[in-house]
Amino acid sequence: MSTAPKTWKEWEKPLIELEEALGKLQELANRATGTERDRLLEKIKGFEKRRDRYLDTKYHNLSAWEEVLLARAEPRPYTLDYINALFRDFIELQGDRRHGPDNAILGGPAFFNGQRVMVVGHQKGRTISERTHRNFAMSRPEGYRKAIRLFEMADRFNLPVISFIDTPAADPSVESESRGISEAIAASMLSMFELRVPTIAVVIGEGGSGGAIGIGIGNKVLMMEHAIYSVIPPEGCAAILWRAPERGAEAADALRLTSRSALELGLADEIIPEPRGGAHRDPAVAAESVGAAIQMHLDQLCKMSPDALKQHRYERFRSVDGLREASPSDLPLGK
Amino acid sequence: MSTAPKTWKEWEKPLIELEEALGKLQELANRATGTERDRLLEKIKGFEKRRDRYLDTKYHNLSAWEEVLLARAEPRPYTLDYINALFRDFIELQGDRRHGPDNAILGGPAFFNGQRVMVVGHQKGRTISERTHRNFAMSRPEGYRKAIRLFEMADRFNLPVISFIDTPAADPSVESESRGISEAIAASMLSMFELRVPTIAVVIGEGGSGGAIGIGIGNKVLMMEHAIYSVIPPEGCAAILWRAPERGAEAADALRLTSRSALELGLADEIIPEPRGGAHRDPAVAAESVGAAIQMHLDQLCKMSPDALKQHRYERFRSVDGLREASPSDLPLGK
Amino acid sequence: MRLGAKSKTPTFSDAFLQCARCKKTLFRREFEANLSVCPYCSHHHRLSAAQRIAITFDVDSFVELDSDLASDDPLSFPEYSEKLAGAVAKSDRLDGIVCGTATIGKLPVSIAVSDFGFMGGSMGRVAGEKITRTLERGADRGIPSIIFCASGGARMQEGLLSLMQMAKTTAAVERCRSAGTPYIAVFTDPTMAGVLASYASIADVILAEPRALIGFAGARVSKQAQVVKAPDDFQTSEFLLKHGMIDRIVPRKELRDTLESLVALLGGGK
Amino acid sequence: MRLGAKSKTPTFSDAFLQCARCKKTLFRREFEANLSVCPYCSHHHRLSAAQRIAITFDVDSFVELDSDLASDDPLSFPEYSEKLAGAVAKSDRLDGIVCGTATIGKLPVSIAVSDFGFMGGSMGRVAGEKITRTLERGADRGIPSIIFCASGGARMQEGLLSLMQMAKTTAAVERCRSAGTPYIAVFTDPTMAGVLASYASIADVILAEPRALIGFAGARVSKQAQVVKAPDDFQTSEFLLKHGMIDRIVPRKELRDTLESLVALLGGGK
Ligand SMILES: [Zn+2]
Ligand SMILES: [Zn+2]
Repeated sequence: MSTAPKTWKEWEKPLIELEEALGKLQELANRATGTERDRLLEKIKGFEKRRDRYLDTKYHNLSAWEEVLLARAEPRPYTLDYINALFRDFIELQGDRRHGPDNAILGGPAFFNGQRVMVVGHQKGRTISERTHRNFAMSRPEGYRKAIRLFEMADRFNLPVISFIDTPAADPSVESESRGISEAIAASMLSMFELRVPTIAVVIGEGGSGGAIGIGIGNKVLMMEHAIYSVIPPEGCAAILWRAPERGAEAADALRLTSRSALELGLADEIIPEPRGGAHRDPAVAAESVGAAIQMHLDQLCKMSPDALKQHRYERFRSVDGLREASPSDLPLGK
Repeated sequence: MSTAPKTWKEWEKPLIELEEALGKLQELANRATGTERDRLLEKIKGFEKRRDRYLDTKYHNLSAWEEVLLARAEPRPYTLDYINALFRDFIELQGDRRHGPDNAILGGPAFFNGQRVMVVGHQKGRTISERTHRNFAMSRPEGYRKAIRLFEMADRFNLPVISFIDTPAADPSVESESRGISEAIAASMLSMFELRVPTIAVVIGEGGSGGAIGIGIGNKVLMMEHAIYSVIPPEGCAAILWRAPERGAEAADALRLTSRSALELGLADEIIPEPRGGAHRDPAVAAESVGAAIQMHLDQLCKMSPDALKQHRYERFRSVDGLREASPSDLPLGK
Repeated sequence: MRLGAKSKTPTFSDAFLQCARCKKTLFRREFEANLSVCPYCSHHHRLSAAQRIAITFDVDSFVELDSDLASDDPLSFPEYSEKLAGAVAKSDRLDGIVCGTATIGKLPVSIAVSDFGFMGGSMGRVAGEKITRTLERGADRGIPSIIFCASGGARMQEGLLSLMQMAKTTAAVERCRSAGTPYIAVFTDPTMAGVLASYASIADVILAEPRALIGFAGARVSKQAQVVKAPDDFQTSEFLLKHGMIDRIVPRKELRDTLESLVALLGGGK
Repeated sequence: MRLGAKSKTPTFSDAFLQCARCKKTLFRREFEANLSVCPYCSHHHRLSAAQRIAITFDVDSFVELDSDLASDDPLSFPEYSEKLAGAVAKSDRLDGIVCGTATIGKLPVSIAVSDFGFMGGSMGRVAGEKITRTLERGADRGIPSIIFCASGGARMQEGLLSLMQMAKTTAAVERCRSAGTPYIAVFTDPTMAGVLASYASIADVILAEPRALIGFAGARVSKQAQVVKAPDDFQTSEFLLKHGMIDRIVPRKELRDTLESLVALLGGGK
């Protein structure tokens, strides 16, 4: 476990070499003619097959820790990438009516396949200045309070809510505590439970504990294939349990934080498959899959009455851990 | 008008002299015997009559400006005085869940004549340090947001709302503006319009513009005899209109800010009579009158259904200015 | 309709005028084509209600309502009747609020536009009544309401009756909420005091034009109360955005499109 | 009931103990008569769930429910089974939350008390379930719910299942709101992280004992994230009161009366 990678780029190394080789072959092929050209094209096909095989093998067998690194990778599509690809006429509304704007959570009404919806999501940044501007997608209390405003508006105007989750955690600074980050997260969840419109939460990257579930109360909770969802960052878990933050890979395994685990545990409703090699290799295809999944669930949910939607959401989270009807005999330690 | 008093103490001067004389007579009478004693007691009676006559005459004929000065007088009973006199088991709840406590508006649940109610009111201070602590009863946004919490709680738990109004104005500082004092006042009014429990607002002293009406959306709006209710402080009005803040007395007249004017204009529902010479001369009697008035209106309102209460409040403020059904012919300038 | 019969832009001569902010000389034609925004410093000059309606809503879609509601002088307040008569004569209107119905992107909306030129857009009984009717029309007809704010605050010459307009208009906002009809406010220069502290601040969506003056307390009151020094952008659109009180600052040339999208997105009724 | 069969107070000897804060030596009898509050520095020492129930609710009124719900190890998390077995053995209880019904001032209430002694009061599936059932009982029976919080946060050994308890318990708070039944939370030392950021912070009324540690982020995380230096009272009851997040700080000896009044005042059901 001491050989656990530190970044997703480590396992992309062979890939980069392969693709460099591919590039050179393509150049040669472009200049070649006749059988030489045919030979080169054949070789290219072979290399492409090897690349695809590598991607297939690797990306279907990532360790939990590798999934963590991948979920955090900068080239992955972020909330605004999905909004741009899938939504039309998005109008960001910024006011929390309390303190100020929050750039780590954004939201507003938009058209999704012609349907009026409210979209809310964490937003990461790619460049250093973007990341700072977005506070690394760590929302402060005002982000959740803005989200509450948008949820309530969605309820009044009958707009389904789509939320995109992608945050390492809520902002844990002194300022955030001063303004009640805990209350803001709890109140945001409470507000989502009160809604009488469909809510769909999509974990697109990092589902980081309270900061994530704060906008995650969906009638349906979907996860991208390479997204994670965890009660604590694995490094933090390792630090607390073993006083060894470097044992994050072990903690990642133990925490069962991958999309597959979440599905198995019944905590996610669907995994959205990503293109070969991850969403960042083909964001357009990734967005298409996300859009299709949202549309499918939206169609189902829109058939339900407002009261039924609220009750459905309650039932979903009430029963999610299988304990609702638990009696002593259900549980190993029960007497 | 240049001889307008600067403080309510000016017209109490003759009174103070009278009462000093009374005190001396009483002392003499205590030491005297026989006819001398009878003579002194007779004299005392005479002095008391004179005092009462002075109080009756003066306090039934105060100018608008004198009403302003009296409404602001420190010995007048404040919200906590009424709470202590009329309510039992008052538990102040301080959190606005956003920024911090506000000492200019306080509130919490209490028993009123055995009935569970929510009481909210502006609170002034008497000593310099109390006044500073209470921010001169000028509430900041958090005061109104705390009030909203209490109103919503009252609605959930079916507690009638009693609000006591006594503020020169909402706090106009840079900090208040930063945290949205305007939004807070408006949202507080909005929240009161949403309530499905009885609401009774009592203007006990200064009803200072937006700061006052922010917690003033009562099914019934009562005013103490010597309370005022105004869109702007008369000094401010004079400053804007005539660039002469010293002409406050004139502005007070023009603004029609006395309880009698408010009743005549249909903007107050009842005037609560004060003891001879004002509430401060006998706070216990004043509180008794306030309590009786609240109880009477509460009894009436409690007969109404939750929906009817909300509708009643809407109708009251919708129609308060007589314009609802206005057509051109109703108005002098109409064509 | 007597919309803007006598409305004026800052004058210099017939063909030229001077920017109120940067003082540069501007061609009137260019200036008006640019929606009265200075091409040099992008200062958004005040618009009359008529101009605002013309540049915002679908051509010829505006139907004015309640134009015959006239302010009067309920308290016999000194000098008020004269001032009112003057404002009426100057504007050829009976009040500073112009309201009615219109369409935007072909969708029906209930609208009100405040004209700062009419006694500083101050809110008396009639202004409050027109705002209230606008919001109620939105609620009753199941269509969005759009209000352009421009006001110094409550009209003190109507005393407590003006203060009551804060409550009355707020009650009307509650009707929109109950009906599930959207209410969009646009803060233009200036949006102050009793207007800001009532119906304006509790709109579902709040847009503001750049650098508009927006605040609770008049500059004088505010200065007296200042313990903390006011920041340079105090009581501007930018200050309010920074403090979460509004949703977007929208340059005038994008305002129409933004409103059109919002109306389409937030829809009408449940 | 196995309430507090093995509960302990800070030991020194049988007759004496040492204040955890000022380190003064205290007579155990006096200390316990004083509700485990130091008579010198008024430090409020932690109480076991059994002690808490004994000093708060009407004598013999507590009926424990759901005591047979036992934590298990759904993820086969390293070392968790052993830790859990240890906690169970030490406490002779199956989980850190003790819940059921009781009366206070003769009025019925649904209650839950967290015992920090059981794995730091951390919230796993069973703790979340017991909190949820407590709130649902309040809603279903139309009686107030009272929850004494004491927790380091979510129990990470149950992974995402623990995180889901934040949502589940919040859903239960929503049930109380819909039913119109009051929910009162009391923050005791410590109330942290996943517990604070879910059901704890959205109680109708929040009381806290003096100087309790209350916060979102653990000290380590918080320190890393600090741009601003934390004030001395950071993450204490006093800090939260100062920022409007709680309603009152109530010394332990007044807590019972305050709760009794609140229950009588806020009543049950609509
Ligand atoms: Zn210019
Ligand atoms: Zn001590």
